[in-house]
Amino acid sequence: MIDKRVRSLAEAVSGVRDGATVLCSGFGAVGEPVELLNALRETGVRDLVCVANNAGTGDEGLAGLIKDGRVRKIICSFPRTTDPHCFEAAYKAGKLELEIVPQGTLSERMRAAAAGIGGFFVKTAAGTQLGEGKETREIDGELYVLEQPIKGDVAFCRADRADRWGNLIYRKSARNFNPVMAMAAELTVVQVREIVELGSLDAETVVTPGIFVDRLVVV
Amino acid sequence: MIDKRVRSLAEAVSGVRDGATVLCSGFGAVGEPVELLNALRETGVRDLVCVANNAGTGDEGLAGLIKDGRVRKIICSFPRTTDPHCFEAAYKAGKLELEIVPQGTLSERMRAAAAGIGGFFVKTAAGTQLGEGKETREIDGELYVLEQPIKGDVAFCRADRADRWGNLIYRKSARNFNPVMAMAAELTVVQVREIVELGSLDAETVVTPGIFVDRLVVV
Amino acid sequence: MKPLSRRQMAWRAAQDLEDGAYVNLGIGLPTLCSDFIPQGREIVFHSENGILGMGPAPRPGEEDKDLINAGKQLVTLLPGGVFFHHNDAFLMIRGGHLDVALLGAFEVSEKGDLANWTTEDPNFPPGVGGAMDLAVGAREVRVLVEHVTKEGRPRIRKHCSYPLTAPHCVKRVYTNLAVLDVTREGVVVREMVEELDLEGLQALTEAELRLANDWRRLAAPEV
Amino acid sequence: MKPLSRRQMAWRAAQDLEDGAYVNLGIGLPTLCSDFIPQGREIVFHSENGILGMGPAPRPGEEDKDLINAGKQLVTLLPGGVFFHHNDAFLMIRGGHLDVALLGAFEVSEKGDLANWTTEDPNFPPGVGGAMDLAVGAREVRVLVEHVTKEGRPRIRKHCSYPLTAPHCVKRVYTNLAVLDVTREGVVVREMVEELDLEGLQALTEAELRLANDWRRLAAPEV
Repeated sequence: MIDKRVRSLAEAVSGVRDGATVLCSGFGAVGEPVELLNALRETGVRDLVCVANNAGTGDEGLAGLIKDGRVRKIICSFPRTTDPHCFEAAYKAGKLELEIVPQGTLSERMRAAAAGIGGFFVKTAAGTQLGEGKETREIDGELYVLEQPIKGDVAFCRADRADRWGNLIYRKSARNFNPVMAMAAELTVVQVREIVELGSLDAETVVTPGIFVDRLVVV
Repeated sequence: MIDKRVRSLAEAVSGVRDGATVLCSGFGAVGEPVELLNALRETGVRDLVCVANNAGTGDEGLAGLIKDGRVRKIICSFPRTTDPHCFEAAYKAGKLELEIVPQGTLSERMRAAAAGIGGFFVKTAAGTQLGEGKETREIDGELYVLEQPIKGDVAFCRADRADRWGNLIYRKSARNFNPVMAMAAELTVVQVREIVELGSLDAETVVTPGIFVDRLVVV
Repeated sequence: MKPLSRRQMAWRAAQDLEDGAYVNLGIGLPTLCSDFIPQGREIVFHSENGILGMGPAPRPGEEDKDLINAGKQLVTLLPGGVFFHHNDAFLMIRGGHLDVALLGAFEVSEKGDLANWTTEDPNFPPGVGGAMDLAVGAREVRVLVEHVTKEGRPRIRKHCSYPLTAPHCVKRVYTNLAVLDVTREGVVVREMVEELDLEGLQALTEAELRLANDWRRLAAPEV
Repeated sequence: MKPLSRRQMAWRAAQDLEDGAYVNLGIGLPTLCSDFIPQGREIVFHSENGILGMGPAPRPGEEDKDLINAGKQLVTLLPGGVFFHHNDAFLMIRGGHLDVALLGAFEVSEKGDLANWTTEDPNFPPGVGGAMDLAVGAREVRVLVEHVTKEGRPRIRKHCSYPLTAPHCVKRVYTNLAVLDVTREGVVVREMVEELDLEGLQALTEAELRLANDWRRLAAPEV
């Protein structure tokens, strides 16, 4: 029987190694798996490379990991979201490496990892500082840069409802990076508001099919 | 006011030029916009390059276009589906050029066009006859081929329900190529079973947002 | 000479959004435009975080913390609006599906280069968000910005001095003094506020300006 | 010697599908496997046309023409099953999300090369479908095929004579005579039917065979 439910947050975040690449979903605080990231912090894991849109808000979740010095590097499109003081302190102290990636490229690079794509050409960042050092190519008279996939060792996501197979449904703009991150990691861990009976989610409206999900925990 | 409804099949298919690249959705007959393709046949348009998974079934839809000699070339993954006699006759008579593309590559090439991707590397077809002549690259010890986007001048699609903004919902496995083809053409024309009041489709469950749709016709 | 207020600038830019257009409004000043859509026009606003058909801020008591825009402000959804994931949101942007991206800027060059993501201030960590994607992906990129900085430095320049967001992307610039088009023949003044002449505007602009034959006065109602 | 029937071959392959596995069954013989999943195991069947959790053929009166598998046969959906579009279906395949693809074949080479898409018969137009995607994308590719052709020609060869679907992809082959693993050291016989010895099997196989130390008899119930 397929049952992806685990009993605790501690079990949900177990097995993440030091130095792991961690996909942290959310757009600011919306859709962020705060409780999972808080639980990850308690494991003592360190030297993490976190991939996220922002670099944490307030003192919890990703911000908490940064505050405790668990994050070696953050790959994001826009570090400063609402109340970014943990990020700012770590960055100014030179304790956090920052890699800025355009938001669409960030998302597409994770999708590439999810889809077995070894690299792809896009116009975004061509002819700019963020495109420097990347292979370029002129296609139909326009300049493109070659972008590489980003694969996570683990993805932490948040959904509204799930079933024991791991099928997920989100809520409004809290969907954001969750579906693409859920696809793009070796291990995908999801916190959900509610787990419903198998067969009670509408087959037409599931956004993330369970094939992408490894662990579910109700928060 | 945004209103993508047109009054007739003839209006829906108007403006397709000779030689156009036409994305024809469906997997066999399921999800095929048969009535739109029948109406296209009546316009007398010719020299079409059709992109589809199969090369038509029976005597209607894509098969009918082939039967009438309107299709110069077909780009597909598997030409012979149920009752492929129109394709077989045209192919054997040397009247139809055939390009075989792996099904996932076919889909991904259209998505690339939809997503502003100028090319992408995949393992599929590397080291095979279908990969010959394509640029190759070794990535992490594995051979990849570079694939190009396929953009349609027009896409013909089929959905179950729509609203006047062009938001679409499909039915079961009739979804298949419809969402990707709807995104990948200059002009997207969709036949639907029913058009409902704006706001009555659930915002969480629309599969194809109206931004990709230009014309709707009820069949 | 009376420069437009920020709300008047937003009003002016909003007048050019056509019925049925799919539009992304950049964070800050451009976001204000949604308040000034002429009656009878349906504009579908896109947000990078997965919304089409975004509506205005919620009324008190109707806020939903899961419904925010790219600037992380609470918003609403119009009838016909839909949600999707980030990857589809950027497919729309990068694949040329948006009619207009209306963005803020630090600088715009006479070739339409846009600089709006970093001033390279070492005390201010950089962040690009979706700016580069919007600049290369939207069918038409327009900029809404004050004509000069607080220090009086022209924003419309021969060359951008800040790092580029994208080269050759801006088609039109709305400022508090003028409406300008970036053309192959250089920057063309379409509209100027009352009591301003080309010489006066040129003095506040680094790029060389040409006056359109059919130029008009830039005026906006009190909004 | 008693070769397995086609249904027995499918039964044998089905025994190796583990509880919880995500599996794509190729058109034809592999499709039969879904009838023989051992009790108590939940296997999630994937179909290229956008289904996970595909169930058996519908009972009479319950057919839905919009619910077909990749072979275009009518099927059903199990509780927990979901629909998605073609692009996501192939993202799952190509991105390494499927545990097993169980495919038919014309030929398999001793290096695990697979040929299953064209015989280059000029009277028979080619078609590849999703075969190449499955061959490169699934975590494990297994083949289910009769040991020799109707004409008695071995299908397990030193080199494939037909155009490849993908090089170096097949891990295990189930035939009507044997279960074989493709390893770095060549093709290893894991199971053979009663009254067949390595010599007898080698005579029907072009690739050089080695017998596993722990080889067993291949047997299947009457199914």
